[in-house]
Amino acid sequence: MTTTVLLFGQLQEITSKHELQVNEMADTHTLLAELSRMYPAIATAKYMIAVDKQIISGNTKLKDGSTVALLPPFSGG
Amino acid sequence: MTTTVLLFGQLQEITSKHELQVNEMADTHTLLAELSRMYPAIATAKYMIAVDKQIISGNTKLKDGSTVALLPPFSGG
Amino acid sequence: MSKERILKNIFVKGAIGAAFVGESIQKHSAQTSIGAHSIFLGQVRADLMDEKKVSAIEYTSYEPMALEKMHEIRAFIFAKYELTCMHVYHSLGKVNAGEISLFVFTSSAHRRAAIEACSETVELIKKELPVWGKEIFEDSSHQWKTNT
Amino acid sequence: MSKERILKNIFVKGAIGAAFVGESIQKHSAQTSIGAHSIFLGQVRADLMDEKKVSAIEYTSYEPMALEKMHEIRAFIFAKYELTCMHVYHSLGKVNAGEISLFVFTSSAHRRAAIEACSETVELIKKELPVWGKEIFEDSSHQWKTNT
Repeated sequence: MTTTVLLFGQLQEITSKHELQVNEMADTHTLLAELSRMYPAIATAKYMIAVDKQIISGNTKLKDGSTVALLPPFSGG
Repeated sequence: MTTTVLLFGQLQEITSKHELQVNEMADTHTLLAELSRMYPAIATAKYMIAVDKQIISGNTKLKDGSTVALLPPFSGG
Repeated sequence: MSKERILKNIFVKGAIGAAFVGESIQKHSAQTSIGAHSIFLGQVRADLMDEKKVSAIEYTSYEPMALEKMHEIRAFIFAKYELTCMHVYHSLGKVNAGEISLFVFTSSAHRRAAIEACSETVELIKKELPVWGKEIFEDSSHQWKTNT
Repeated sequence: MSKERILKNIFVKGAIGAAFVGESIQKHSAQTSIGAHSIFLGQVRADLMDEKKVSAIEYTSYEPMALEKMHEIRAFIFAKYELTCMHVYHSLGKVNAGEISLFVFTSSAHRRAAIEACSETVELIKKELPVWGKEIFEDSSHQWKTNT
């Protein structure tokens, strides 16, 4: 199974990536551990997580084709 | 001594007058009694009183040249 | 010089144009300490009363007193809120249904001051300014507007 | 048809012009049940930080999520207040200091609904929309904006 990860704001800057694909991630905790390994700065960054555009809290199971977005604090307006 | 009386809104309509001069009115109570005699509809109308542009409550002494305005409920905006 | 002469005028003859609102906003682009504008516009409603429709409101005022009162309101609002500027315009004479008769415009570095100042100014204008609106129906009859 | 396709777009490229605000107001003159408009405008401030001045903010968004969220905010506000209509525009890309990046416009028969709906919508937009502002300084360095 494949998960699409979207990175915004500071996180996009830190990773120099807006979008990446990762495979075989069963849940968001596993995914975040992997992302923090790939980009250590993510481990200390402040962000919320949206799975398929819904903000989640706690560990969440991922389906094949899910999109996980890492959202730094909003600053619109 | 002379007092100028200004009438606005409904009161101007009732009396068909915007401005009138009255003489020898010592205070607002005397003035209102005289106005109500001249225009009986004033006796039952709802209004506030301003003496020289300041809203007053209760009987107020008048000076020569004072302007007394009878102000129906405001409805600006 | 009389006291009235130095008071800022707020009254305009007839309706306030939408383009005038746009131009007023544009004038603030050089003031780069502003972060928030709050604008209130009062528009004349074509209310239906006893099957008669309001076609216009005709506004009159005790102008010298209204301008003094507006001066007080302005001073009170500037003392209470951190504002950059405030502009107020009120129509006199006839304003047709769908047209604008009141324009209150406050600006501040931050949104809360601008929003609260605008809202409170509108309330004070409605409550304290000696202005009267005569609602004119399509058949030319009329009744006096009441504020809530 | 995907869900996104039916969601109302709120994003505009670059600054929101003052004339556009004027035109938006003008469009409401045919709606004679409206008695009050409330407008909020967010303007980019030339803030000074460590002796460097902000010259612009560059906005990005997670657009599909932002439009869904705005749809929810709109439904919530319409359920809570007696509104005639609501319009929201937010800039994406670069907006210079002094220019407008957010335009919220609510209309109602009566002022309180329009004013409160506008104010609450602004708060929800700031808090819940996935939008990010990058403050660009005159020397081209930058920092990420934070909302208060």
